[in-house]
Amino acid sequence: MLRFLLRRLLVALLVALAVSSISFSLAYLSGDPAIAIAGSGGSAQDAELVRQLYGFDRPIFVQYADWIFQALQGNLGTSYYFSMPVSQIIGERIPVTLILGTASFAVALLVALPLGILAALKPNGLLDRIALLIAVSGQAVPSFWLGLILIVIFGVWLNLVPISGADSWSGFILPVVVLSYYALPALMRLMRASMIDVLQANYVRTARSKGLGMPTVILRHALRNAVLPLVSVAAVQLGILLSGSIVIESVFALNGLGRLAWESLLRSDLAVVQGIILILSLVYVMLTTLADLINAWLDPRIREA
Amino acid sequence: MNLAPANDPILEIRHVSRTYKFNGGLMKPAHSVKALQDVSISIERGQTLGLVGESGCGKSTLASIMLGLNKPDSGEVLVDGKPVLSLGPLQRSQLIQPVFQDPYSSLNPAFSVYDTLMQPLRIHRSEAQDRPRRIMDMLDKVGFPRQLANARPGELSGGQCQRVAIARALILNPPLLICDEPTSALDVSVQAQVINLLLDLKREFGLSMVFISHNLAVVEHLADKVCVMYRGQIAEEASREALFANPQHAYTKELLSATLLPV
Amino acid sequence: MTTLNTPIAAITAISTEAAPRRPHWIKRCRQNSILIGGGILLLMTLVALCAPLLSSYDPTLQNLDARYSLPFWMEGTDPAHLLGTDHLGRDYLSRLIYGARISLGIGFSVVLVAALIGTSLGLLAGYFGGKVDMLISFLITTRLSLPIVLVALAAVALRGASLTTLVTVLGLLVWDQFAIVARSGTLAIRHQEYIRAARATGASHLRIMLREILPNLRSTLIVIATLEMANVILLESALSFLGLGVRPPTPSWGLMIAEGRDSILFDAWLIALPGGMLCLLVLAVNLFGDGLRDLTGTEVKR
Amino acid sequence: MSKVLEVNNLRVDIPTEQGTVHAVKGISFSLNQGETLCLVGESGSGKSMTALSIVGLQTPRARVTAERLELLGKPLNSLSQRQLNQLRGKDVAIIFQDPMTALNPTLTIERQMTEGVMRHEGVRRQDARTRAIDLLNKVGIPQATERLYQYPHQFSGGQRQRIMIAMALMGKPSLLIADEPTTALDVTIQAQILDLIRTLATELDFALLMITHDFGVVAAMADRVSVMYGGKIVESGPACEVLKSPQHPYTQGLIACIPVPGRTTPGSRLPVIDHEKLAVKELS
Repeated sequence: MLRFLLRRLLVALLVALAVSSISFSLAYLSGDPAIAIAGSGGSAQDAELVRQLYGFDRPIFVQYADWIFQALQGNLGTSYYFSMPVSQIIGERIPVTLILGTASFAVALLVALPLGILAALKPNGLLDRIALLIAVSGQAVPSFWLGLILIVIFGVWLNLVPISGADSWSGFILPVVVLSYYALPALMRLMRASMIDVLQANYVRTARSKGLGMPTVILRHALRNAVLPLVSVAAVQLGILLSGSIVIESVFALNGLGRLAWESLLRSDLAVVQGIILILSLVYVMLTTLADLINAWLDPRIREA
Repeated sequence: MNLAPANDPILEIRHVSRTYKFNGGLMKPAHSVKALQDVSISIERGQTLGLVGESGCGKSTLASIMLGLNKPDSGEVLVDGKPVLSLGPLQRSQLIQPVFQDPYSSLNPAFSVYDTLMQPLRIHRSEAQDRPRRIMDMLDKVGFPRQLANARPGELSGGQCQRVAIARALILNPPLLICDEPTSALDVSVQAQVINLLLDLKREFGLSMVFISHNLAVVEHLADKVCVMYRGQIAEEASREALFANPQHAYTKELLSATLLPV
Repeated sequence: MTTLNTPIAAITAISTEAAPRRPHWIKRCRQNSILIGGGILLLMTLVALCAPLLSSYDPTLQNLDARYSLPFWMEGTDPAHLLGTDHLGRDYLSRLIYGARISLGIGFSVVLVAALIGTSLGLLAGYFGGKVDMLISFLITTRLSLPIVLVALAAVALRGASLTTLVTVLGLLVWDQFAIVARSGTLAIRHQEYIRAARATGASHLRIMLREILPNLRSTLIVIATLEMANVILLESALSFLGLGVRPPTPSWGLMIAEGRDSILFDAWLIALPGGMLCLLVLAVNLFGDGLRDLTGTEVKR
Repeated sequence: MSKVLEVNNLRVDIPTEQGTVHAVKGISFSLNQGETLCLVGESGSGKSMTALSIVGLQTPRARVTAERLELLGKPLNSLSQRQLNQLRGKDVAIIFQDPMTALNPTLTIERQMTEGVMRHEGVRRQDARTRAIDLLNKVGIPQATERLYQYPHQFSGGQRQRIMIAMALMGKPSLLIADEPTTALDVTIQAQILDLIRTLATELDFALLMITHDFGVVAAMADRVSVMYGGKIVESGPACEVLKSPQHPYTQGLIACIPVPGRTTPGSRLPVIDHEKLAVKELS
């Protein structure tokens, strides 16, 4: 188990390193980050000034090493727009994204798991059909558009919830509904498919041959095995919810990380964008690592792999 | 039974050893498994060698090495007097061909029977006009109905699949066939048909054969010479009569006594 | 033993492990989902291809005198503009028709790029295993760790928005599913006996990957392609909605929703129409893919 | 000797899209205490379907009908699911072909062995454990006390089949059904496992219904044998008699086509069953 843990952490570290280099090199996509920051209206002197101020004149590896070294100490550079440390700005915005992402994830899981299991127990039954309908429509509707439509219906016409901002908890209702509806189909379909697979497994037949009742067979023998493939997908989904809320945050005018990233991009505030991408990627890496650990806990075969 | 001159080996395995090393990637302790230890066998032209052993005894590794698909750590394999590793894949495949155990997984489900037999001819750039005739002739020889030539493996029975697999192996006219448990996955009534087919083909083409099996009774029926493998080594090598009449090695005796017969 | 077909099965007519239960209407449903999905998809493709013939207006032509003309089902409409005009007086029907071009065009080309990258990587990883697999799996993990919307946004913003940039960036970001599926499919096939038999007949590695393995992955990859296409269409619309995808005045449905957003309180139809088209297209692609998956019995878990 | 199992005119029909498959076409047999009956046949003969339908584990869509299907005098086909569950794992137990997949990979052996009796007999966990350790010792798993808490993947294939046997015997069943229990195993392991089952059957005096395709297994295990072909029993009788002088042409063909050292001449063609001729005979 310890060896598994160490190996998994080493991989996570390598991925984190790769991800950080990608987010760092994003700044060079435009060719010269200095010109990007100085803006298209800026003169050559402006660009030169920016170059010196931000150290863009140093060799790229030195810049990267410096950036990583600083990042390890919690310093992600300075936003040129806010003239504040990036980490501080991100710190202020993180709670909204975190609440939104985790709440949507929880709602999605709470609906998807029972629905997927019940649908699997009677494939092609009525419940399965309903579940499929929910899944198919959830995959087709663009979440930003659904957000706007819900704002019109519940915020404007019915006037039930605030249409923007997160001043109170009720401001989170619509965004959470939209985001969880977005995450629901993948989780539910996987739960269903996996459960159907497991119910056909030989060991489920063995369990039934022992005279156990169906609830015991499903809860003790089937569920644990059926959840295995779901764990890693759920981790990826949570990651998507945390980073994908960028569209939803802008629709509902929530001051989260996604909206900050978007605005910073429009302002060419590169340090902030790099910082956010790095943070979100690291969260991703952490989540997938966590998923592997949960799987190892659930499945003894993985522990010794 | 055959007219080929004696003592002219078609296949010689000389002191072959193979160890699998698992360095297991990051942070996993390396360990190794000795799959084969100093194995030497020779097969005369026209002879059938029975290779007997249980799962994990190294017989499949040996089959791969004979086919040149796996390299031994030491020792060498000579086919028709030439080291198998010195031959190019095309030359090698004209000398030695395999027939595998699982009739379904040994045929590509994406190909029809006809296409399956076409692949070796394409790879070997045989005369294009001759190909359809060669394929149909071969189907006749293995007793596969021509009208099913366009069927896919999923539509065939296990016995039919195994006939196609044998046809594919023989279409390049190799003198040597490696049969890796070709009847183990079949029903006994189908097993009898495949055994009969192999016997017929052996006579007709003067084939030499390595017949790998865990079933001693089948080996007794087909083989001229038998090697019993145990934990990567040759436990006993003897003519068929000698082995069944007077087994020497303890493992051979155990295997013989464990074999269940319908009497 | 039990899975083999023997002469006895011929007597029993059908083996005991015959096809799973599917009531008749379910089967019809599946065929229907392919027909409906494929039908809508075909129709939209035709509309997109024949856009100049179908619309009487240039979708980017502004007419500030004819702003916010209402669609036909409302009162006080302009018969010249069946679906009304937007805030710049551009004909909405024409914009919707040309928008189909953008969605389908980007969806198709991105999936093509992604399928090429992902399938090649997956085949290599699955076939050679070992160090190659470790490296490619690492690439896949890294790609999965990147927040895709954000990276796409940043890349498009910094490279400057153009259709080529958009297709390249998205293609480089969504190959992961192809790679994962091709890799696991190849892994499952690699040790099949027919691969060893092909090696024994002298086939090269490249030939085995392309001729022996790829045909067996085909139906799975096609299903993935449809599902990914739906994904990409949604992604493009989201990027355009945020103003960092397709550049105005090019008509993209996502962009049209963004532009209609300012008048959301009064003219909700301005966002309802392009959104509805998006839903319809994505639904059609998904239905088509789902039907295909059920029909070919492909296992794709998502 | 008391009658353990009585099967009369058992039919299994499976509706499919192409019409109904008659997997088992009205077969009858009975089994006494301490007796071993082998159902032998090739794939598709309906032998496994017979075994599964006795304990109600057939595929959900299959329809099972029988004039009589009685275990210890209790009619199995008219019991509620709840009543059937009380019989399964207690009066009747079953072991399957593939020991690698028949055990739940995520639960310990202890958990899987004890859950049945704890439910059926309300035994305390501690007592169930003692019984499990006893049985593991009996089936030849060394260091049973420690190994009880291991997971299936930590055992070899032969050991897993031994565990399956021990698990089946936890409820002291009157009938043990073994569905090709040694087909997936090596020859020497097969001999050991068959030996074990035979010893246990004598010691614990349960009736054994053995499903197999292998006449070698029949010769080693059976008191009586029933040969199945195309969903019917074509021949029944004491094992030694059927093996020595089979009456039905199918049985004759099936026994003759097996190479046997000393009986068949090496290198000679083996007699082959003419399925078409038989099929005509069977269908008419």
